Amino acid sequence: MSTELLEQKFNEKIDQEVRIEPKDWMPEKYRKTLIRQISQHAHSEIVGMLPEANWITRAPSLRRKAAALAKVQDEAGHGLYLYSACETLGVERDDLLADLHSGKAKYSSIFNYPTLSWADMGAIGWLVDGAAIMNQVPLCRASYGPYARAMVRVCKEESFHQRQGYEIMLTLCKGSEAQKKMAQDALNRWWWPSLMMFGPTDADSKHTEQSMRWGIKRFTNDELRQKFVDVTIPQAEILGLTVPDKDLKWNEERGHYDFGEINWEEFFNVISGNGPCNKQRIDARKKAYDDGAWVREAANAYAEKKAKKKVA
Amino acid sequence: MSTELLEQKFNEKIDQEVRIEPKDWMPEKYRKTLIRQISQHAHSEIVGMLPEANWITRAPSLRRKAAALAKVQDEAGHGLYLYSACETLGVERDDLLADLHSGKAKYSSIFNYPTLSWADMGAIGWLVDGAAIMNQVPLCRASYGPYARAMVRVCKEESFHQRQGYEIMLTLCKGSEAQKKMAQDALNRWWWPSLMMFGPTDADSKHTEQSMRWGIKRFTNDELRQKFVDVTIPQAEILGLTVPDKDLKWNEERGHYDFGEINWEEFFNVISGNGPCNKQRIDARKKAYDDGAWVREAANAYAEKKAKKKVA
Amino acid sequence: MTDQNKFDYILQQADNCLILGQRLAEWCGHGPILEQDIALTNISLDLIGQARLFYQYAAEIQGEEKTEDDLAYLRDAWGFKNVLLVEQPNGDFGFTIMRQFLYDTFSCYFYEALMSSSDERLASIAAKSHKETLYHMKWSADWVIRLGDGTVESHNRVQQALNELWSYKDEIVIETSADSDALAAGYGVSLAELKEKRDAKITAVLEEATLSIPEGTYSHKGGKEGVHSEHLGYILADLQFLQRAYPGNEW
Amino acid sequence: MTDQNKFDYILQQADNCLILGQRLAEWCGHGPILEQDIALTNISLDLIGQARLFYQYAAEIQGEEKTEDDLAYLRDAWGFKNVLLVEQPNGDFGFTIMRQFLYDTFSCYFYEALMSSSDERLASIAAKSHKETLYHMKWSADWVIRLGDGTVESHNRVQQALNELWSYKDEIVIETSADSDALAAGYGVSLAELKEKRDAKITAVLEEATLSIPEGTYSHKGGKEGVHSEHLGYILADLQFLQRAYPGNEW
Repeated sequence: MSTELLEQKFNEKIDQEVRIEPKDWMPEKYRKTLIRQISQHAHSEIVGMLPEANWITRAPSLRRKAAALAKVQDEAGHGLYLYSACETLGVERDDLLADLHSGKAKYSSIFNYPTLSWADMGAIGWLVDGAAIMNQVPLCRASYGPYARAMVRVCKEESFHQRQGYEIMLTLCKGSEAQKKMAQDALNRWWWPSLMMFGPTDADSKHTEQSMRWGIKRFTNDELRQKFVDVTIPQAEILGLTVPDKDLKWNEERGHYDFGEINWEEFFNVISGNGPCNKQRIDARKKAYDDGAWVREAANAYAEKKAKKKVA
Repeated sequence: MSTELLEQKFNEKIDQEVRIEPKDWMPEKYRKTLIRQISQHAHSEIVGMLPEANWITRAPSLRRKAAALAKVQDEAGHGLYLYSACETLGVERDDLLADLHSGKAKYSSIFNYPTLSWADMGAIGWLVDGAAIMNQVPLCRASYGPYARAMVRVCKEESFHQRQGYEIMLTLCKGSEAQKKMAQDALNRWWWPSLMMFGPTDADSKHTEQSMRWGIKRFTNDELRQKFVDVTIPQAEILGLTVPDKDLKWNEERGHYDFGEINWEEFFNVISGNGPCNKQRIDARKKAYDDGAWVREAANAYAEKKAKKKVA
Repeated sequence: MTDQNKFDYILQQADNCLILGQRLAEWCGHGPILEQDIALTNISLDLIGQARLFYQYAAEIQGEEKTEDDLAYLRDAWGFKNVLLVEQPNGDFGFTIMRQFLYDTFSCYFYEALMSSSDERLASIAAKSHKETLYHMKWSADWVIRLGDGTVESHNRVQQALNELWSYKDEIVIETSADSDALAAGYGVSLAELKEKRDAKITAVLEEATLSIPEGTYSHKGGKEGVHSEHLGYILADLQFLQRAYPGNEW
Repeated sequence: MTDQNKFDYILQQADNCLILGQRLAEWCGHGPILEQDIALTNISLDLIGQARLFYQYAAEIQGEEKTEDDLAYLRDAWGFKNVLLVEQPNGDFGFTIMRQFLYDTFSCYFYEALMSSSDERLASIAAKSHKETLYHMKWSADWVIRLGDGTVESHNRVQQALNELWSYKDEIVIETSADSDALAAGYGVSLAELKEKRDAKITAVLEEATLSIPEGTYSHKGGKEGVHSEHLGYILADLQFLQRAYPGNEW
């Protein structure tokens, strides 16, 4: 079949919402875009382990410690599914990691912010996982099969994390003055970075149109961001916390909350490497990888020895 | 002059309590014994920094933190004087350190015990420095000049440390129940190791006789140990603490305290490397030395460059 | 307190679980392979879970209306009864594996025996924990073998870890008075019997791993009596900080 | 509180001194050369001393019968106003030296200017501290030069440290409202003037050290407003542990 015919059949499948599977023909740009998007998501999961892992040893109760361990373990699991989904597109995990370590591949900028108090464990679950779910739920219907199936599992666990995070916030907000202050401080620091998680405004978003055409993006950045704000503000009210945005107010006419201008300078600064923790995060990942080289070599060497013995 | 004549003159000086100085003739065994004794003492000072440095970052008040820093700094200073005294006998500091790191040279076994609470900072000052002073004051009259002079400075500072340690204990013992418990726990752990600091019983002490003859030891181990017990028991009584020795009692007849049998098995175990922290201490010293290699090389390289420029 | 000895006996194992779980949690996000990062976190999670069951029971025995968290977060270092083995720093992956193996070969047989405890609550905690520990021991033993019989570097590293940890392996099977009283009272485990099984397992695995068994017989001890290494204070400074800084709060 | 702004202004510098002093104290017993171990401890001691003078004065201004220790030991991380520079981990000796140099070149000119403060107490603390800081700056500058112009390895290490720390050097000279109010009120220091002198000194020393001046102009900030790095929490967990665990005791 000619490339044009293949492309036509591919587009028909997309239009009919038939899943593309690994062995199906796909345009090179589709494949590359998927690799970029899925690997970026996978990297976000494993880099995202770090800010939360930072509070496991200091979790304030055994129940919370166990929940935090389970949560970070889930994130590692998500990383695994997503790297596997990526591998179905013909790349190796090690190559993807190399791109992460070199800075060629991105991960969600939110994880370049530090976790400074226990309340950040609540705020991350509530806001960051909340925003992630907004982004990810539509991807359960993504056109690429392995990606969509991975996202179904991811989303199920993420919404559990989100509820858990909100419950941490609720406990703090019902607690002592210091705990309330901790919760408010966390909201102050995580609110704007969470809004930034939806990416640049639609006007500045370079991949949106093509990705929507291909069914690997279902809503625009601004649509999702608005939805997140609309869902989250009432939750903040229940907590009795103040969202750090003086322009925030309900717009009766639009049926949505209006909110203030995002500091895009900060956004692009963090993306370009100047976030509070960019270097720390990548250094931690690189160190884990480099320090683990001898372990991976040993595992391979042992597996080879075993295989040889079986043959002999 | 024949060796016999030199030796005779040397012995006369010793008998007349005339100081031996670096350029004077001395018997090779005297020199070796001094190097062993002084370097062991120097090593004890720098290894002895570690258990106390362990509580500086956790000192419970700024005043105590400053005092702890000053104290450990003094110990480093003592190390310096003593290494310098040793160098007058024709050895290099680096060679002495190599012997420490290889395990060939010893240091005071007391520093192989861990510091487990803030009260240990008190107990070490009170008991360990107290015992050290008993050992060291007579050495201010040691026959070898540089050693005797170093010991004068050391002893002056050590008695300040001893008072400071006792004052920490006093504060704890006047404090809360938890503080008193901390103090008693520290005394329980440090009492017997402090008695061991005077070395084996006279019957088992192999170097005593010759060293006393040479004026580099002035009292026997058992004499010093008895003196330490006699001085320390009334101090423990003032603190209201119980010395962990059921056989301890005043002997009217002897005019001394009787005390229980030392656990010599533990003593020899710790000396032979099985103390709780032997490996940790030597590893810390080796790591500091190895990690510092590039710094020492850089300092030398820079000094050479500078010297060359001056010549040119 | 209805039974001081049982309380002490339970704390020994509870503290082992908590402190080792805490140490393993330090690996979270820093493992050498993503799958092994998950395994380390999983074992940590199991250990914290075991600790909770023991602390809950201990708190009931104590009868002062205290909780699992009071026992974990508000005791001083000298009140902790864990063995020195579990508070040793993680070191490299090989060191962590060897420490884990030397612990798992205890805990697995310990729970196996404790399942026959005359105390039903202990027997039931043991039954649940034993299943978990079987998996832990399989994992750590497999890795000891893989690293020991892997490359020259991995062999040397894990041999070095074994040499360093050898003098920490026996404290856990040396009887304290809590241990002997528990055995006599019927709710405890015979450490002598346990040690035999354990030693056989250790020897078998080390041999398969082509590792040399160190000759030393000296054993560090003190942890079970509350005399720890300098590491424990730092572990507790992090572990307990929030509870200490904001006492009496719900989290 | 008689003067909230002065209180905040003083805490900024007090916290710088405390946290850097604490970091340097971690070196104690682990320095690369015995003489430099002593120097690091000595600077730490000076910094703790400076922190105490500032905290004592701040506590008086606060007027709540609190002590220097209340301010150091009982504030939460978000109440600390030190710059991010001083809470960075020690790294190797070269990293510690470079961090120290970038701090000393601030503090030396800061105290020099603060000696003319309209507040006599601040002027007198500054006079005492300035003498100490002159020595610190000489020491750290000498070492920057020695390492920069030493061996290839030392040059690379200290260049690397410079690159990493470059974006942390300016927060300390960026005005907060406490800084500008203090300047306007006459007891503070002009950071703009200070920056000029400081930059000239930094440039001169780096040149002599044969180091390349990084090009980046981005500056991390947040510390002066209480938004810190993840390091501060761990620093405080150790620093404050005893006071938190046993509140209200004398030590």
